[in-house]
Amino acid sequence: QQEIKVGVIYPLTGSAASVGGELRNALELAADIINNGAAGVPDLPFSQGKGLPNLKGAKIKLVFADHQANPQTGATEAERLITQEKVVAIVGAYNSAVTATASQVAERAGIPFLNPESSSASLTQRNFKWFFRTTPHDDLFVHNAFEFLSELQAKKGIKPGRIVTLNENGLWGTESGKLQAKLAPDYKYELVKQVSYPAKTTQLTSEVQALKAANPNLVLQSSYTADAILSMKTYKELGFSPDMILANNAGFTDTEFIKTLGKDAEYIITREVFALDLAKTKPLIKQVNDLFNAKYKINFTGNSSRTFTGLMVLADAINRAGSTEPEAIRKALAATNIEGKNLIMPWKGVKFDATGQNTLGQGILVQVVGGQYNTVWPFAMASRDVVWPMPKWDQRK
Amino acid sequence: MSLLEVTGVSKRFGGLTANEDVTFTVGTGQIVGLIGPNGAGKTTLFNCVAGFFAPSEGTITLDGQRIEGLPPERCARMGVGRTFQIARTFTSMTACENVMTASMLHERKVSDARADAERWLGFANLTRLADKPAGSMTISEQRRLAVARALATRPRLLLMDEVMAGLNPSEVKEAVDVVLKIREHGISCLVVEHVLEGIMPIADKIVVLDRGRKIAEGTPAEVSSDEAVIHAYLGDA
Amino acid sequence: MTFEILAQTLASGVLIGLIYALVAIGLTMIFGVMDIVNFAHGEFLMLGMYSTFWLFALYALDPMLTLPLTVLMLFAFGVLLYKLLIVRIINAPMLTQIFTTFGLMYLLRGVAQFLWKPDFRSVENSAVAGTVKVLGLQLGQPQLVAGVGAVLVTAVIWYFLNHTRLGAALEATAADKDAARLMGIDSHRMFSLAWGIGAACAGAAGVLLATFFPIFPDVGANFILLAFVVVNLGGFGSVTGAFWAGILVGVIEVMGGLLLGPQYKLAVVLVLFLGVLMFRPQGLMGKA
Amino acid sequence: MKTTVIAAACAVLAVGLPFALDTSHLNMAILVLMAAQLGVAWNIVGGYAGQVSLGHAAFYGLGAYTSTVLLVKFGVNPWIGILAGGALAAALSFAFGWSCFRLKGHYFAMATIAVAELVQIFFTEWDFAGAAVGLYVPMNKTGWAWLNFATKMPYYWLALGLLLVTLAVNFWIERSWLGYYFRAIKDEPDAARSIGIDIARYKQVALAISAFFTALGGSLYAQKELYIDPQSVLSTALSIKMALVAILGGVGTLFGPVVGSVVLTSIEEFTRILFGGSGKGTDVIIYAGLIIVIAVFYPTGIVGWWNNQVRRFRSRQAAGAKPVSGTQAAGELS
Amino acid sequence: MLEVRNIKVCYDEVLAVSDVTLTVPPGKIIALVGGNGNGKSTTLRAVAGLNPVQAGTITFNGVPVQGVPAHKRVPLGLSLVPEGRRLFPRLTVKRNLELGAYTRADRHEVARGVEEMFALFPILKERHAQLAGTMSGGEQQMLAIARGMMARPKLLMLDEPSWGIAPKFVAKVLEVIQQVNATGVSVLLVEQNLQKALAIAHEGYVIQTGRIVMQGKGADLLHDERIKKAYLGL
Ligand SMILES: Nc1ncnc2c1ncn2[C@@H]1O[C@H](COP(=O)(O)OP(=O)(O)OP(=O)(O)O)[C@@H](O)[C@H]1O
Ligand SMILES: Nc1ncnc2c1ncn2[C@@H]1O[C@H](COP(=O)(O)OP(=O)(O)OP(=O)(O)O)[C@@H](O)[C@H]1O
Ligand SMILES: [Mg+2]
Ligand SMILES: [Mg+2]
Repeated sequence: QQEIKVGVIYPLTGSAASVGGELRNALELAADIINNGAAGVPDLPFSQGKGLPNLKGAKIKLVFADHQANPQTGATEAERLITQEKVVAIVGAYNSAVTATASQVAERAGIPFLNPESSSASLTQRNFKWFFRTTPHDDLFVHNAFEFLSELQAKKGIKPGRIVTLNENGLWGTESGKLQAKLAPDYKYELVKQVSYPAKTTQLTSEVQALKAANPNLVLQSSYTADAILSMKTYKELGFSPDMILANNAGFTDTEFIKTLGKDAEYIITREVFALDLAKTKPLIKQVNDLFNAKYKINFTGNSSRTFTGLMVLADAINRAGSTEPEAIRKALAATNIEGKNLIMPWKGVKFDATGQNTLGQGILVQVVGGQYNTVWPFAMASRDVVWPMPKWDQRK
Repeated sequence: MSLLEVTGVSKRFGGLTANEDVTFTVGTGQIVGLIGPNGAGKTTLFNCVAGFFAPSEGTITLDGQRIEGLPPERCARMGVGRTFQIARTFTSMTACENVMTASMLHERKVSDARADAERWLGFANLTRLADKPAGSMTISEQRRLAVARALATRPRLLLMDEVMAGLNPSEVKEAVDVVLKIREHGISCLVVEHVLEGIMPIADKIVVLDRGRKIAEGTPAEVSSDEAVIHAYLGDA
Repeated sequence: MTFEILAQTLASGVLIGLIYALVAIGLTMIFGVMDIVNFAHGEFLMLGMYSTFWLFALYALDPMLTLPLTVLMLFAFGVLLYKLLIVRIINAPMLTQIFTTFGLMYLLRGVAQFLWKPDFRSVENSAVAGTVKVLGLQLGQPQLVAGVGAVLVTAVIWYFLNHTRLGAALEATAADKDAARLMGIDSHRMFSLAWGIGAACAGAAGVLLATFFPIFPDVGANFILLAFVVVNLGGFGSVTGAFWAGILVGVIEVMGGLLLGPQYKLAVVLVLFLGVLMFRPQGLMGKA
Repeated sequence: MKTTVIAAACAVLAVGLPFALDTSHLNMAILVLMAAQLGVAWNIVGGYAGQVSLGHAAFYGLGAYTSTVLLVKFGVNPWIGILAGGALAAALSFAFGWSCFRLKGHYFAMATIAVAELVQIFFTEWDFAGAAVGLYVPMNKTGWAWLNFATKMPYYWLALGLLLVTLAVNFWIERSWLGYYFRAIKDEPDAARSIGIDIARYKQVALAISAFFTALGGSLYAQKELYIDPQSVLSTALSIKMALVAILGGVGTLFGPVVGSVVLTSIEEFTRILFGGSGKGTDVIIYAGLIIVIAVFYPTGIVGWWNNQVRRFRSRQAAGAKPVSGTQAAGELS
Repeated sequence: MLEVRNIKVCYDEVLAVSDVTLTVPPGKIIALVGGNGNGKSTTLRAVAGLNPVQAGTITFNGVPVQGVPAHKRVPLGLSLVPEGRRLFPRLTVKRNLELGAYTRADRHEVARGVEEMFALFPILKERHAQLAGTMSGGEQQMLAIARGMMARPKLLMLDEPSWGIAPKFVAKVLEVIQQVNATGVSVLLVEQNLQKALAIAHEGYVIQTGRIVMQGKGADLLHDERIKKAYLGL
């Protein structure tokens, strides 16, 4: 029986190792389902059969590599996976900067590179032939945020007046901040201040003071875990209470976020790509999450669900290609057309455009209420109404 | 005109005056001894002449050119060589390489510098130690090496700070011979020394400092019979 | 910009500065006595934080209760580290020493990840939490306690160094260990003491930080650069220097961030640092 | 005799190696050469002149950014861009030296970190150069004219060539008056001044040469990996790695950094390949553990250790274990 | 009191002392003389414990001490004033003195000791608050000797105490040594000022290339023709 080697490059050590571990688990689950099937997930492709049917039941074998959040290491590992391990495709690499260099190696070697979760918009502006991204990118996410605000205004008559942005000053935060600045006027919102800070900071006092001085109604925030937690604590300490904090995923969806902050995490709204309460409209989510939870004692997050989906999409393409020839797989990927109902994501489906970007992806927004993430947008999928405005710190119980 | 003219030099460290209004000269080809009790300010004066300190007041000229306040490397280029009270040899180099480095002020080519260095090592009776790493030489060996190194910069004036300390009488004699040889080369010497057997017989002139001030100047014989000098320095023994 | 905001920012700057001071004091101790720059110092801090976390998570012991325990453990860890590793590089070139402590930094991070996973952790609901109003200023309780702790620790160490026989012996060892041995001072004991105290200081800072800062294997990286700046600015080896420089850096960082834009807050600190060194190459209170 | 044989063997190895390796191993060989080149460049100022810089990433990043910005924004050929980067880095080294050289020992080392961090902050905020988002080197123009290749082999020759040039410069420095001056400055700066060495100037010379070659390495990185951002070409971790390579092999020795690079890169790559996939941090533990072990057992670096062994062996042969003789008294005593 | 038997000392691979045997009887001044680099300092360092001995024994008051670390030899009564002074340059003069008495617990006694030293060397009293590192060479030497005596040793070893000292004080230093000796402290003296050293020494040893080649009463050695020729250049 044939084994199909798929290379996987993630940050398994270093500062992003925490995420890397989750992603690894998600991929292992996906591979396990593809290879050995799983009960109770009828909508999930490959869940019934064994292996890839068009390749005589060939099994997916994952070859993991650690890029330590270092772009050069990412490229080196890509090179090794391709020439040493002879992988037929690569999945990776979470950190956008590493995805940039590693996919460059795959491009030159002519090996498909499937990127399930890097959000830098620039990645699909390179006109690569072998690069495919299933997740929506920052551009879309920022659009989503403003669409949400417009709809909120149109449907519920809530209009946030003054908007400020707060973002970490790395690749991701900076790109998000810039897009927000660009789109705010398009949607006719007033952006009164932009504040950026280094993610490895020890305190956020001056940042919060600067925000406070701007007296905003709404904060658009892009932070990683440690700084997201720190920022919330500083908000409370300095009594900074805007009407809404609309965060951009990452730190705000880390498992530790609610756990650490407890009640202080309440009412935060954050962009997501995934939420467990979506299971109400899409049972597949719960079914697969149960499998995940049974195996690793953790729930899916936006990152792990996307990575899980990434491998599913790749497996689907390899299966349709009916071959392990890179060119055949690439063609199959380009022709991908998966329906939303077969995904655990709240997407309309997966279909790549000429740049390799999935055009059917979509973000959602969740709000923390009662210690849970509740989907609040798109309104069609919402499980709760938006709480607006956030109660002031001193008025909370 | 004298080679070195020190005129009215004072040097203060915060509240402490290490040199006060010191004036003397060193003629071409002269050996001048600079003596005085501990803490009299001899090393400080040295440092002023060699550019390591800028005097608080006064002027220093070498061959008519003002040198006070110039950085040490400029002083060295103008012809002031020196040794340190605590020998500061380049410990990662051999004795020969130490001297070569100094020779390079004039001989950029390594082979020429080596030949030059070997000459100076021979001059200071150090040929035997040429290939010994300076770091594993005794303190007194390092002092002699420092003399050879200073000579290799071809100074017109050589400042020697206590190079005879820690030598036994017969070694002092050797050292004295070296100093005389240096003078034969037309190099003037300003020598700080407590080992009077080493300096008194050869000095053309002795300058005595006490608490920063010059208290006497003259031939060795004059100085050693000077009341003030005996009282402050030589002791009544 | 209102007066209230400025005053509030200043207060926050002083409080975080005191934490920097506490981290830096440990670093400057080790440096002062041994001339070794401990790159792994941020990891001592990390160990202090984890110790607090586990005592809290497993036995529900409040950080303020476990402070003495953690400080002791870190002290022992510092001594052990000295005896096992540092003792072998005392006479090695400076570069080798840098290399070793650098390796140690990676090692401790790796071990922390191995043992405790790379996840972010935190101590929830400790006895000190929330904020208090002092003179009209809103101050985080944990930060306040941490600040007071930093002042106390600094005072104790300062007294120890300047007014005890052991302190003098430490300084003597620092100056010339062979000469110190000739005075009857056991230099190895002094060195282990320096490592012990250095690590203990970082441990204390770790405990205090754990009450309001997330805990993860790489957390030391957030603090180490600033700690180095503080040690330098204060003058390598000077405890009082580190104390004042810590506060100065904290204040400059938040004020600079507020006035020039937070993205430049590190830049402001670094420029100040380089500027000061230009006029005082030995740091504010270092000895030439 | 012996050295010629060794040199010939190395030459054959260097030329033959790429033909014997698959792409991935070839890539690793390139990494070794690139890291070695950086170590050799660092060694000029950090090893020979003893000015321990932990801020060399500033030069590396400046090289990478100069050639990339020129190429991306102005279409300038990278050959020119690389030289421009080198020149700019050498120019920056003057500001660097001006602000740091009056400091000694650890103060100097820390100040260099500060300067490099400032450069990193500058590029992180500089929108024209892509700020934190970074810059992509376009892949469309390939070939020697554009220093951009679809295969790895040309990068190997580039890295090898650059390393050889840097080594040649070091070789020349080591044997010229510059080398002696650098070592003098390292050992005893005051004494160096007393023999007429303008130490500020020569430290600066060392730094400028070192900065120039470090920048070339940075440009090569950009051309090879095709993407740069402040994090990957300007971080302090990178500065430290350059120093590590040299220290591990032996500071102030010609081939030390080369040996250091071979050892360090191999440890790094193999621990990661063998243990990195586990996600438990085992690779880091082993990597760090090995670094510590090497530091403790070879405090003067591998080449330094070897030189010591040779020296000891020779001196034992020469001296025949006779005691060293002090000054012989003029007369015989016993 | 001190018995050194056939000791051998190396620096790395270099043999510095190949065979030294000497005895310091209680209450005596013993001089160890020899040319540069012949192993005098190394011998003293070995006795003080700074250099390990490769072979031979060192017995102090009947106790073998060659395995005892340096800092534990001080309380036994061994004190070395090292070559090159080795002060603590960043500490004040007073603190340097106090550290000399580190092994003595009684603070009161220590304070008295300091006063005694001040009486002996008035310059130290005058400069008691100055940092030792900024004192002149000779001033530092006096401080070093005073510091060595602060430990109240039974055997005081001095490595070239007159080194860099003005003539007036050389006599003074030797006087001090004799005074100390008069209080019952034995002295092992390395000194280049041969005449003066041998004049005050009860007994002298001559060391050459790491071994003892002559031994005798101080005055006898001083008048020995070979010594005169070799070391005094007469
Ligand atoms: N950097 C300094 N700061 C403060 N005082 C100093 C400094 N350098 C020297 N002094 C003081 O200046 C005085 C003169 O010192 P100097 O070293 O010139 O004496 P010296 O004549 O060379 O004595 P010696 O013969 O003992 O070497 C001394 O009292 C010394 O303590
Ligand atoms: N640190 C060291 N490393 C290597 N060799 C050394 C070291 N110190 C001394 N030596 C060597 O040991 C031998 C004896 O040195 P020692 O210092 O005991 O001589 P000394 O008799 O005290 O001479 P001096 O009169 O110059 O002080 C010398 O040959 C010297 O080169
Ligand atoms: Mg002097
Ligand atoms: Mg000696």
